[in-house]
Amino acid sequence: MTEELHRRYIPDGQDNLYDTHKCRVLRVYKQTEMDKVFLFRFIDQEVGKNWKFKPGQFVEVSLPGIGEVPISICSSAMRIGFFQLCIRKAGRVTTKIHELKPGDIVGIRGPYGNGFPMEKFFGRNLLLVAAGLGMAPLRSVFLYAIDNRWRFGDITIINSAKYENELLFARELEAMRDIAEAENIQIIQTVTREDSPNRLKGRASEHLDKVMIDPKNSTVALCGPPRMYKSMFEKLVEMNYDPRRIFVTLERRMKCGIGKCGHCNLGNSTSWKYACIDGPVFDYYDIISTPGMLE
Amino acid sequence: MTTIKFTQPITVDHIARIEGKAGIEVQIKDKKEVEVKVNIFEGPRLFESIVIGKSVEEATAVFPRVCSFCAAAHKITGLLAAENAIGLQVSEQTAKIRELMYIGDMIESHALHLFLLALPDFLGYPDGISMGKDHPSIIKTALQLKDLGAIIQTITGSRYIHQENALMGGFGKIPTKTKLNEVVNLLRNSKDISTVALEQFVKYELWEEVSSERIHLALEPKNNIYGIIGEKIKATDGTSFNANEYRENIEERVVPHSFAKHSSYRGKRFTTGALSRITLFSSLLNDKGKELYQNYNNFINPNNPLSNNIAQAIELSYFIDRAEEITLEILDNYKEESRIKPTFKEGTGYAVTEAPRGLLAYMISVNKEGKVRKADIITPTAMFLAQKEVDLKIMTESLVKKGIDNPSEISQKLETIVRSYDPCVSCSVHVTKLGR
Amino acid sequence: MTMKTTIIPEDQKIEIKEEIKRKPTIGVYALTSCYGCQLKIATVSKIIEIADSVDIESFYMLSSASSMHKKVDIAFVEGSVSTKKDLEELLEIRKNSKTLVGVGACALQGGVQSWNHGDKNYKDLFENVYGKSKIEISEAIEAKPIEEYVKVDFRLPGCPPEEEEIIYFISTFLFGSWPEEKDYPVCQECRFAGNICLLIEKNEPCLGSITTAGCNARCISYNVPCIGCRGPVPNDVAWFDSLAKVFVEKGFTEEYIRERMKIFGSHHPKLEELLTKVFGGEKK
Amino acid sequence: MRYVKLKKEKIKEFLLALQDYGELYAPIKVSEKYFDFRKITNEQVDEVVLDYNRTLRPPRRFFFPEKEVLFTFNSKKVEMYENKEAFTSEPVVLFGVHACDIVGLRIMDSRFIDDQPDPYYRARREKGIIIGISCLPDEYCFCNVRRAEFVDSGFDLFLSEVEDGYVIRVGSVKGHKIIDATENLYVEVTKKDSDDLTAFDVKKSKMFTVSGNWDSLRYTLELNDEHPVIWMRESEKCLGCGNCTITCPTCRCYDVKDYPNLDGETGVRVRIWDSCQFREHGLVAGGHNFRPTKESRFKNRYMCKNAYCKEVTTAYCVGCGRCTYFCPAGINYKQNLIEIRGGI
Ligand SMILES: Cc1cc2nc3c(=O)[nH]c(=O)nc-3n(C[C@H](O)[C@H](O)[C@H](O)COP(=O)(O)OP(=O)(O)OC[C@H]3O[C@@H](n4cnc5c(N)ncnc54)[C@H](O)[C@@H]3O)c2cc1C
Ligand code: SF4
Ligand code: SF4
Ligand code: SF4
Repeated sequence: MTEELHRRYIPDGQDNLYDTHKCRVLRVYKQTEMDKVFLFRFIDQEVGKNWKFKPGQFVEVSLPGIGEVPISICSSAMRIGFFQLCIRKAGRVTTKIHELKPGDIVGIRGPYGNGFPMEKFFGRNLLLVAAGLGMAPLRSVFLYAIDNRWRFGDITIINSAKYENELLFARELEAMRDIAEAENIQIIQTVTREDSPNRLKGRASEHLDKVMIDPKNSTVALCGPPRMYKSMFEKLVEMNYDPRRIFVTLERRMKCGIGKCGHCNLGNSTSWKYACIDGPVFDYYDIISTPGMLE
Repeated sequence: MTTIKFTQPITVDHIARIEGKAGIEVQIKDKKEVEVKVNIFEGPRLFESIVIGKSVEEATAVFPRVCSFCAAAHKITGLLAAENAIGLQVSEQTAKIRELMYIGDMIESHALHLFLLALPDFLGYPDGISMGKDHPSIIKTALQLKDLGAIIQTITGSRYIHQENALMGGFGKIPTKTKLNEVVNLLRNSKDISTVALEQFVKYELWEEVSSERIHLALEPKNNIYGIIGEKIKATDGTSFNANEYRENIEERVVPHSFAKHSSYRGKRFTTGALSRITLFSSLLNDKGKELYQNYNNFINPNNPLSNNIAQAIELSYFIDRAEEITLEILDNYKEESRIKPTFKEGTGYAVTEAPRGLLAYMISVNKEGKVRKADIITPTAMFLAQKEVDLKIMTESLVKKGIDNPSEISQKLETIVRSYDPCVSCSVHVTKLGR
Repeated sequence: MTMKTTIIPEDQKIEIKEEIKRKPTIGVYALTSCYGCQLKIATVSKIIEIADSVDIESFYMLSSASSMHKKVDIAFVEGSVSTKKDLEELLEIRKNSKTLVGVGACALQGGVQSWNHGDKNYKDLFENVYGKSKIEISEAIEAKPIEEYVKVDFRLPGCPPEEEEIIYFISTFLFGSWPEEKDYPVCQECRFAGNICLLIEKNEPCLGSITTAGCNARCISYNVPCIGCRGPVPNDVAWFDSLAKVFVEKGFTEEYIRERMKIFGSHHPKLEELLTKVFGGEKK
Repeated sequence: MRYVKLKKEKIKEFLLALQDYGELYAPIKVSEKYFDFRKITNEQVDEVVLDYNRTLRPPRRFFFPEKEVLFTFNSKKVEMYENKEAFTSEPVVLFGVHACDIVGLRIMDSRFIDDQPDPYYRARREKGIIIGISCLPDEYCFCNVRRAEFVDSGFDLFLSEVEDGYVIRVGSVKGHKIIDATENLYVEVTKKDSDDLTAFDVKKSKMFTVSGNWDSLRYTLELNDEHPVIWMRESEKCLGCGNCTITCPTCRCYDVKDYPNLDGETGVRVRIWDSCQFREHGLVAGGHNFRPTKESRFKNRYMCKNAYCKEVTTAYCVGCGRCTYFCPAGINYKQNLIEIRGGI
């Protein structure tokens, strides 16, 4: 994972930056009623071998005739040639993606975006807070941390959703519980809108006091709907987390993913950012200089 | 009164392949007394009422929406009436371009009606598309002729349905010379297919059972050239009247089974349309038109509504020639003109033209700010509706007499007759104020 | 000390069922209208291709094999509800269709027949034309957009709609997807076309800025100011108020502005509210 | 730099000669108030206007067309085929581009070429020929405060008006080649011409209604992000019609749409200019809109246009005045900026 990845938009062997690589769906897993996880492999093995990404980056998934959508990669960055996407059925393109079956082909370009600066996280505790679909990019971070366990301190992940059956990767996290304990990894899963015997109740921010890692020397990554960020941020700072070590990922409308189409712009005239190339991961300094980011 | 229905009343809920929504209802009493109703349940759109108080320029933009098949007819007739009301005289070139646009409508409407709506009856198909599967060359011709009409209307009127480019006083933008030349070429290339429809229809006999005496009304074309625009209406009974007297001569009444009114000419039912035009004015056709008229004279029986298909087919060929003539005239005297912006004053204007389906009459009265005070429209379908019902009755009676009692056979025949009129049901339900 | 990733229980794997592909069935129906939308659909240059790629179950203008009672995947409905019979038919069409597309100004905005909506009493209008005579065939009711009675899945605007869009709609359905709605105004296409702005330069009452794009600014290309036939821009971005202010500055009267905007916008829920913002309470 | 002089009477010949280098586009008068770059055929060279105020459509459209097919595709094979048109089309020779518009094109370059080139834009732009021309400002212009009233790169040739003709500055190898091939059209530049140029500049600078530079404007704007009056008052007038962004020489937003064919298999992927003044610009799945109100969309343009464009000038706005000139609602962008700044 080097910085060099960040600016390389055109994957090898491709001269039109809007062109895609064919990827085959290998498996489809149903996560919840609205979400499915897709496992992809590049059809061109050469491309697949050289294709690397950072946690927090996204790809553009293209279905010719329907459209193209940005989707975060949710699998481990350590597996070469394969990647997973967790996709919520939200509209025209995602509905069609949900109809895909193993063996079907899609077009993929990317990876795009800055991704999380994982090397800056090394040697520190890690707190991951996901709400709803936010779990998708954070899963990638989480898996990365597990794969490189020795590079991190204590790890806590908070996964939240409205309802129990909307919790993403809940079973997977559940299945890891034993190993996690042995590895000093804390898993908190909470639902906000219903009482569930297996889960905690309430928003992620309400369970921050249960987090066992020491705020000092910790890095935090947040991903969820924009409206959760502000209160979360304030609460974390209150709890002595270093604001400069809090990262958020943002969602905006995107058409190109590479800073051309202009839709994902945010901020105001002194801090004019494109979520696709300057983000989607933003840090403290971006947040304080770019109004509207936490809204 | 006992009604003996000989299996059930024959009803066609919704006659397909016509413009608008209508049905036929036939009651047969005592195996001979026949009552036929053409039920028009196309909802009323009240054009004459809704434009009251509105700016007349906007009203003329709305009038084509009476009917898509003859949108250009409504547009131009409305414009003429509105201009007459304020005494606005358009340039000769404007009048010519309008006539061209109108003829485009005529070509398109006739082509659609003949090939896609009427012909499937004769060839035994439910629709033009399935007919086209077996007769690809016919459908190709149909589309080519329809396109021809559509293109003429598009270059003159901006599109072939609801031509916004035609305005009071002229056009927003007149067609360029290049466009007009293209049209001339298209017209020339269409000549060899202009009689395909005619050749198809003359393969079939007219059903004599449906013949009966009738009065035809048609507009005497200006300059003695068979056409669309004129001032005087002639009838086959030898009478005639001026366009601005149409309200005294054509009367409308409401009937309970129809949102379209029934009209009469001086108390008598009458008909109008291509057959009427050709009956009254065949001598004003061009040479080729006259020749076709002579050659197929056997098929033109003024008293048989099915002849209307033949008359339309001859007209289709004629109007292609006529369109070329007019386009060349426009090109010869081509002037870059912009429209005359209307200045408003109080007045009432009349206009009657020959729409594809027959006489179309407009009266518009405006106040000094150019707001509509009163409007009145009589459409061809409303004019011939009463006659059509009679034809259907006669047909049914003679079929019954022959012992034919299969409802689907009867209704199939009746529908064919209805279609031969090329009725425009949407048009017909916008009708006039009562002669109160 | 690494761990293997991607732990996903097998039971979450999805079963795959092969779908049988068939052509979508479509129906084209009309309520009360000028039949222009149907005519437009019937005369698009690719009608033969369309007829090959879908099964046309009903198309009243074209086929005598049409019926309201057949089940279809996609129903295209033009026309406003103007009689009780229209309403019955509409409900029947809705019942028998999986997807219902409202087509044209009549179906979507009530059409020009709604010009007086909210101003004049329908009964008076009706009697003005038909007198007190009774028409038994069906009861006439004030023209309304179909959306007042049934759910409309997609809107194909225009008076009549544009060929390009008809093909786009059908093609997206053939791809198993659905069409995107345009919610930007005619002005966009007007600039694309390189037209001059009639509103700015000629002070013409152009409604382009509040009218749904899709016609490539057809009228303005002919120097004719837009009358708004594609209906107000959806999703509450038709700014009647801002445009009315511009018109007032150009010297148009309140009455004229309101009436022009109402030709195709009389049923717009925000029209009166926004105009009231400009002209104040009582409408003249 | 190399300088030659073109006498007024040779302009026509010069324009005719330019036709050898590609499709010639130049400003012509399209209505009482408007000019537009239109294709110039041999018969139309007389219609070319040399002293126009601003064109209706910005020059970027020749390199980044309003609507452009990016790919044709086959959905069954999931394959996309690059549209070759941009690579094979005739070069565009754009005559009569004002300095501000040349800066505008360079701003476009900074996003479409400098950082990961857009192949379509680059192909058109690299073969295109830009011929600039000097101009005098009207009350809508404020290119001076945007540092865009003068350019010394980004053109192949630049015509600066002198008393009896134009002094042509050569700005590229392509420019040299054009001059070499048409050598007989030119005369030597004299001292008088040089003096004329200075006089022209002096005259021009006096005609501007604003002065200094507005480099600090973006800070002022940021400080007035919550301005109590101006955003609401001005956005209330806005029609949301997008004229300001479409006519802008530096707007780059585009939407991508797939248009399938009736065969259920093939189709085209098209990009179309978008505008942040349209509702959908900030809309994401699930219905959340990051710019939900007209006010927020209105403000977005001011912020975007005044953001720092470090690669080229100091802001994305070049002060051409189009967004005011072509706003049907009569919203005065320049005046509003002055109001926010609290002074010129
Ligand atoms: C950086 C990033 C990462 C994302 N990661 C994921 C993920 O891991 N899983 C997931 O399910 N979703 C993710 N999304 C959201 C996903 O892109 C949208 O749900 C998707 O674009 C909706 O497209 P649609 O055609 O199905 O919906 P429609 O509502 O039909 O969308 C219409 C059009 O709007 C555009 N659009 C709509 N919403 C968005 C959006 N949020 N962002 C960009 N374009 C949009 C699309 O391009 C589409 O063509 C991510 C978005 C971003 C920006
Ligand atoms: S002419 Fe009409 S559609 Fe065109 S920009 Fe002006 S207001 Fe908009
Ligand atoms: S041109 Fe004017 S009215 Fe239109 S969007 Fe821009 S600021 Fe608003
Ligand atoms: S965000 Fe708006 S102002 Fe900026 S480039 Fe895009 S359309 Fe233009």
